[in-house]
Order: sequence, then C-alpha cells, then structure tokens
Amino acid sequence: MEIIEQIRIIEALLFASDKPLSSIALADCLPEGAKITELLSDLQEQYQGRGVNLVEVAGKWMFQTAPDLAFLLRKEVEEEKRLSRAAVETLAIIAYHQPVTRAEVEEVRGVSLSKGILDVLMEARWVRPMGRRRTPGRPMTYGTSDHFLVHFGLNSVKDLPGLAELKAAGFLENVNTSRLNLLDDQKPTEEQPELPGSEDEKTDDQGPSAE
Amino acid sequence: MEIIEQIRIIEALLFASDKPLSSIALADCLPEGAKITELLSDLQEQYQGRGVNLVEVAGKWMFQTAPDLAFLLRKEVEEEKRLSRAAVETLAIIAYHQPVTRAEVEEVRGVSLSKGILDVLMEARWVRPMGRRRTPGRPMTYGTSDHFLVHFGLNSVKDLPGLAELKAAGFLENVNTSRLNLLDDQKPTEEQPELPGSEDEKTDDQGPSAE
Amino acid sequence: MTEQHSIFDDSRPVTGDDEHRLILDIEGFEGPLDVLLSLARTQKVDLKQISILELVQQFLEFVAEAKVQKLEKAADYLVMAAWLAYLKSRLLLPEETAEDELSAEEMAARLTYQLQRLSAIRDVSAMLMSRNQLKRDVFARGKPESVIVTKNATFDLSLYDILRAYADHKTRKSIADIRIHKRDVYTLDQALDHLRNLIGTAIDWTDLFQFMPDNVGGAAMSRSAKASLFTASLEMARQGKAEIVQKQTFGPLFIRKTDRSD
Repeated sequence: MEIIEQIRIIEALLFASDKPLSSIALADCLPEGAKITELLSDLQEQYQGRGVNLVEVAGKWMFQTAPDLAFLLRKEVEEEKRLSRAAVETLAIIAYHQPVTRAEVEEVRGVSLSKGILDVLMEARWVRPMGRRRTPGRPMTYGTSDHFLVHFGLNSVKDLPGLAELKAAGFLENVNTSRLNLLDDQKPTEEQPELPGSEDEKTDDQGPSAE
Repeated sequence: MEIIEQIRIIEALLFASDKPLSSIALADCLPEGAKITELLSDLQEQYQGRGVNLVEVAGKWMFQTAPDLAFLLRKEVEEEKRLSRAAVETLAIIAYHQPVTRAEVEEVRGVSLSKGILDVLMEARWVRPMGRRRTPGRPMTYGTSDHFLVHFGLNSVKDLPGLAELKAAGFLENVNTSRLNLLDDQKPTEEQPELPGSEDEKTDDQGPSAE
Repeated sequence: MTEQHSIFDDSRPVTGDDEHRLILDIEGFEGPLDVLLSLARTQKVDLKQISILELVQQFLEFVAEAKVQKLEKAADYLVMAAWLAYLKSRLLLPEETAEDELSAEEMAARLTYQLQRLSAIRDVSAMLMSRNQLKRDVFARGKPESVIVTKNATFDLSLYDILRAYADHKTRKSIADIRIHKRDVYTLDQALDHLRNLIGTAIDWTDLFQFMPDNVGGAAMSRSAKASLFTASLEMARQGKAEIVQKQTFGPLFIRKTDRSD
C-alpha cells in the first residue's frame, strides 16, 4: 500500500473520531510494518496552518480546531461552567504534586479542603484516585487522568506549564518536609478500613506518568 | 481578510459543527462580501482525494469520510453501550464487597438481581467468578478482574476510596453519617472463598499487575 | 461548594486605598495563607524579601478587625495568629534555641517558603487555565462518525460513575434503614371487645373506668387504654348499645347496657 493511501486511512480514522486515538489502535488498521510514527508526523505537517490541526494529547492523536480560531467558535458553545478558585488551585496542586494526598493539598493551600471540590474534579474526570500512600493511615493519593491531559492539550504531565520552574524553585519537594505544622495532619476520619479481599502489599506511588 | 484565512474559518466551523451547515450560516462568520461559494469549492478541491472529503448534502456542507474508506468505519462498529443503573450499582457493590455472592449482592441492594446483569458485567470482562464460598450450598463468589482495574485506571481494588473518603470528597453529602456505619460495612468479604482445586488460586489480590 | 470565588474573580479588596491598613473580610479569602499572601503583596517587594515582622503585625491586626461569621472558619486564622505571635516573640527576643526546636529565622524562612509556594501554585494555576481548553478554545469533530478502534471501550463508564453509584446506593440505604417503631397502644378494637364483654356483667350504672383492663402495661399503655375505652363507650352509645351519664363536669362517667335482658 502506498504511503499516501496509508495517510488517507489514518486521516479518515482520526477525522471521524472525537476522541484521541493511540498510534497502536491506528496501526491496527494499517498493513503490517507501516511506519505509523512517520505517517502521523507527515499528516501533522500537512495540517499545519490549516483551520484544523492534528495534535498529540495524552500520548494519543486527535484532530481539533486551530486555537487561534477560538474566538469564532466559542460563541457556539454554552458558557462553560466556571470552576471556583479553590477548585482550580486544588486541581493545580494535584496536577503538579501528584500523587498527592488530601492532607497535602490542604497543607499547600493552608486551608482545609471544603467538601465537594474533589467531587467536582472527579466528576469532570480530571482527577482520579492513584492508590494509597505507604505511610501510617495509608491515605489515598490523587492524580490527574488522561482526560485531564486531553482537555488541556497536554501530551503528558511532564508538559505541564511551569513545571520545570516549580521544580527548580524546590516547590515540588515532598510537601511535608516544609511543614509549618499549622494544619493537623492526623485526621482519623480519613483513615478507613482497607478493602478486605486484597492482602497484597503493593506499591502506591507511581510518580507523574500518563497511564 | 485573506482568502486563506477565510478558508481556515470555514474548515474549522464545518469540522466542529454537529450538523451540516448552509453557506448562509457559514457566511455569517465571515467578513461582509466574502465569496462563500468560491471558498467552499476551493476547500472542496483541497480535500479531493484525501481521507476526508467536503460534500454538499441537501444544500448544506459537511465533512465526510471518503467513500472508498467507509469500510474502515464499519470495521468495528461497536456502539458505546450504556450500562443500566442497576448494573453500575451491582458493579460498584461487587467491587467494594468482593468476593461476594449473588445472594449477598441482592441483600445489599435490597432487590433481586435481574437476569443478565452479571452476564453483562462478565461480558464486559469487569467481573469474574472468584471461587466458591465454603458455606452450605457452596455459592459462587464474584469479584472484579484485572481488566476492571486497567479500565478504571486502578492499581488494586484497595485504590477505591472508602466511605470516609467518599464522604470527604463530597459524594455522601446528604447522608447522616451516624446512620452510616463506616466500619461495619464489608462483612461478606471476611470469609474466604474456598479454593476449588488449582482452578482459581487468586481469590483476592489483584496484584499490581495492572499496566 | 462553599467556596465561590472564581479564578477570574478580581473583586477581592486586595488593593485598598490605604495599603497599610487593609480592612478585609475573611469571607473573601481562601484561608490564612491567602490573607498573608495578600498582605505580603502590599509590601511591594519580592516575596523573598518581605519583612516577616511587619507581616505578622499586619496579620494580627487583620484578625483583630476581621468580621467573623463562623467560628470554625475563624479557627484556621486563630491558629495562624497564635503561631505568628509566637514567631514574633521569637524574632524579637534574643535567640536561645533549644536543640529540638527550629530557630526563629528558620521558622520565618519556612513561612516565606510556604507563601512563595502558594504564590507559585497560583501562577501555574493561571497558566493551566489559560491553556487552550477542549470545548472552550479548541474543538473536536462535532459530528464524529462511529468508529471504535479501541476494542476495550465498549462501555462508556468511568470510575466516577462507579463511585457515584456506590455513594448513591449508600445514601439510599441509609435512608431505607430508618425504621419507625410501632407504638404500643391499646387499640379501639381491643377496647370495644373488652367493653362489650364486660358491660353485660354489670347490673346497673357503672363507672366506665371500672372496666379498665387489667395488666395493660406501663403508664403509657394505661393512658392509651383509658382513651380507647372512652372512645369505645362513645362508639357503643352511638350504636345505641349503651347509655352514658355524667352528672358533673369532670365527674365520673357511668355507663350501662341499653337492651338489658333482665
């Protein structure tokens, strides 16, 4: 099959979908040995500067409208729901510090997390549980999802804006090393019975990584 | 505005629209005096021979997969099904209470489990049999599969937030907690299912095998 | 949600006319660190160079003047105020650090660090939110054609849906668990049976409450029996099966059978 034909196929597949597709899924529709990476970057180039662009998000590929045309399209959608300041901050802390516990979010913000904020972020499918920390109380940690990456047009959490600066300034170090001890960390209410039926001691921290 | 810019706008509008657009609707988004007919035929020409074509249907315009590639779209036309509420709840109960018997699910839900729900969950590969309970009747117990963990981005079933965490996250806001016994909740799991021969060794731990 | 402030909400009174004496309301803030950060900005220097002593003073004044509606909200602020007051005393007094304690300078440095960190997080929050967001700035195909290339995604179900389902289930269950216990009463039917049986044995006018059933139970039951017996007597009189006489207000009620056979 010719290259141009292979490009047509991935173009058709990607154009038809409103969700990002992985290169593996795309390769499934191509003949054995197709150079999917090259095909994708060819296609991306062909759409450079057009009204629709091919972008890589969360390690997958999708077509979306060119960002500079947002002014035209925005009026077509409903006013998006605005996140509260607290929710935005919480989301940022979770994104940059993940995996992070609820207590750590509170520590960074210096205020306890009001109810419903995590709920909202999880409902938007931006935040997800990421396993328990192996510390006393085995607190639940949270991180961001692929959906978060897609929404904000990020290929991985390593591409978060300002991540390098935050890291260089030492702001992403273990939250507790800088403790002021203003907020009491010991929240017995956060402790909970472990789900029986799973006795394995397993690793929790998995670092920022797009699954 | 240059012609090329006007074409970009039309391209983006048609791409993002959920229905075909008339040339009049498109012209509304362009500067006065834009030659919409010429622009459309230019754009149509640009997409000629590509994987996606611009077509005019009933006087309106839309992008469509090239006819010769339509086979791609039908390759795995597996519509996204929605699970019934009862099925979602059953899945949740199995996830939280595993290993759990059918009768226990019914007891917890307070209604009998209609036929097919377990089938659907097993067909989706989210639920699997987990061996028989060592009680009279030796009922089969059920639990979640590795596939369940992968699908929902969990490392282990222990990553499911507990009731206290659900409450803290705002999921249980209307519940009077004093009536919710947070600790006395997972009775059925205390019993270990019998291991039937060598068949099903893994009665409980999902292990960190999710990738 | 209780916290209403949008990131776009610039209405907070951070830039007062008199920058050294802000009159601020706790309601507009996201906790004591937020207040400290706002106060620190009034010093118009880099966060690294703020005067902690001045900041402490500003915060203590803020807390003293703040209108506090809810005590639980004030708690965070009061804890911070106490800590800052301690820090201030440590900074002013000659240093004599115990071994297991942080020096005043270290404490101050940590406070500065926290403020810088929060400020940095706010900056990246703004950067994050100003990115091109899907369905706000950039758009996916509006009318996707039905292809499912990924084989696993047969069901559109997220972890959130599962948690929501479990939480809803728990919510419903907690409601379903409320049982209203049946109150013990001596019913009207019981009283009627009882009275019908006994009234035949009486020869003449009899005080109604002579017919009170024995061993009905506690005081509540006894009250219930009395009420039902009275209602039963009225019912029997209505049916023409009994006559009732009361000679004086609050006096005893006398009852007799109407169709006495003797």
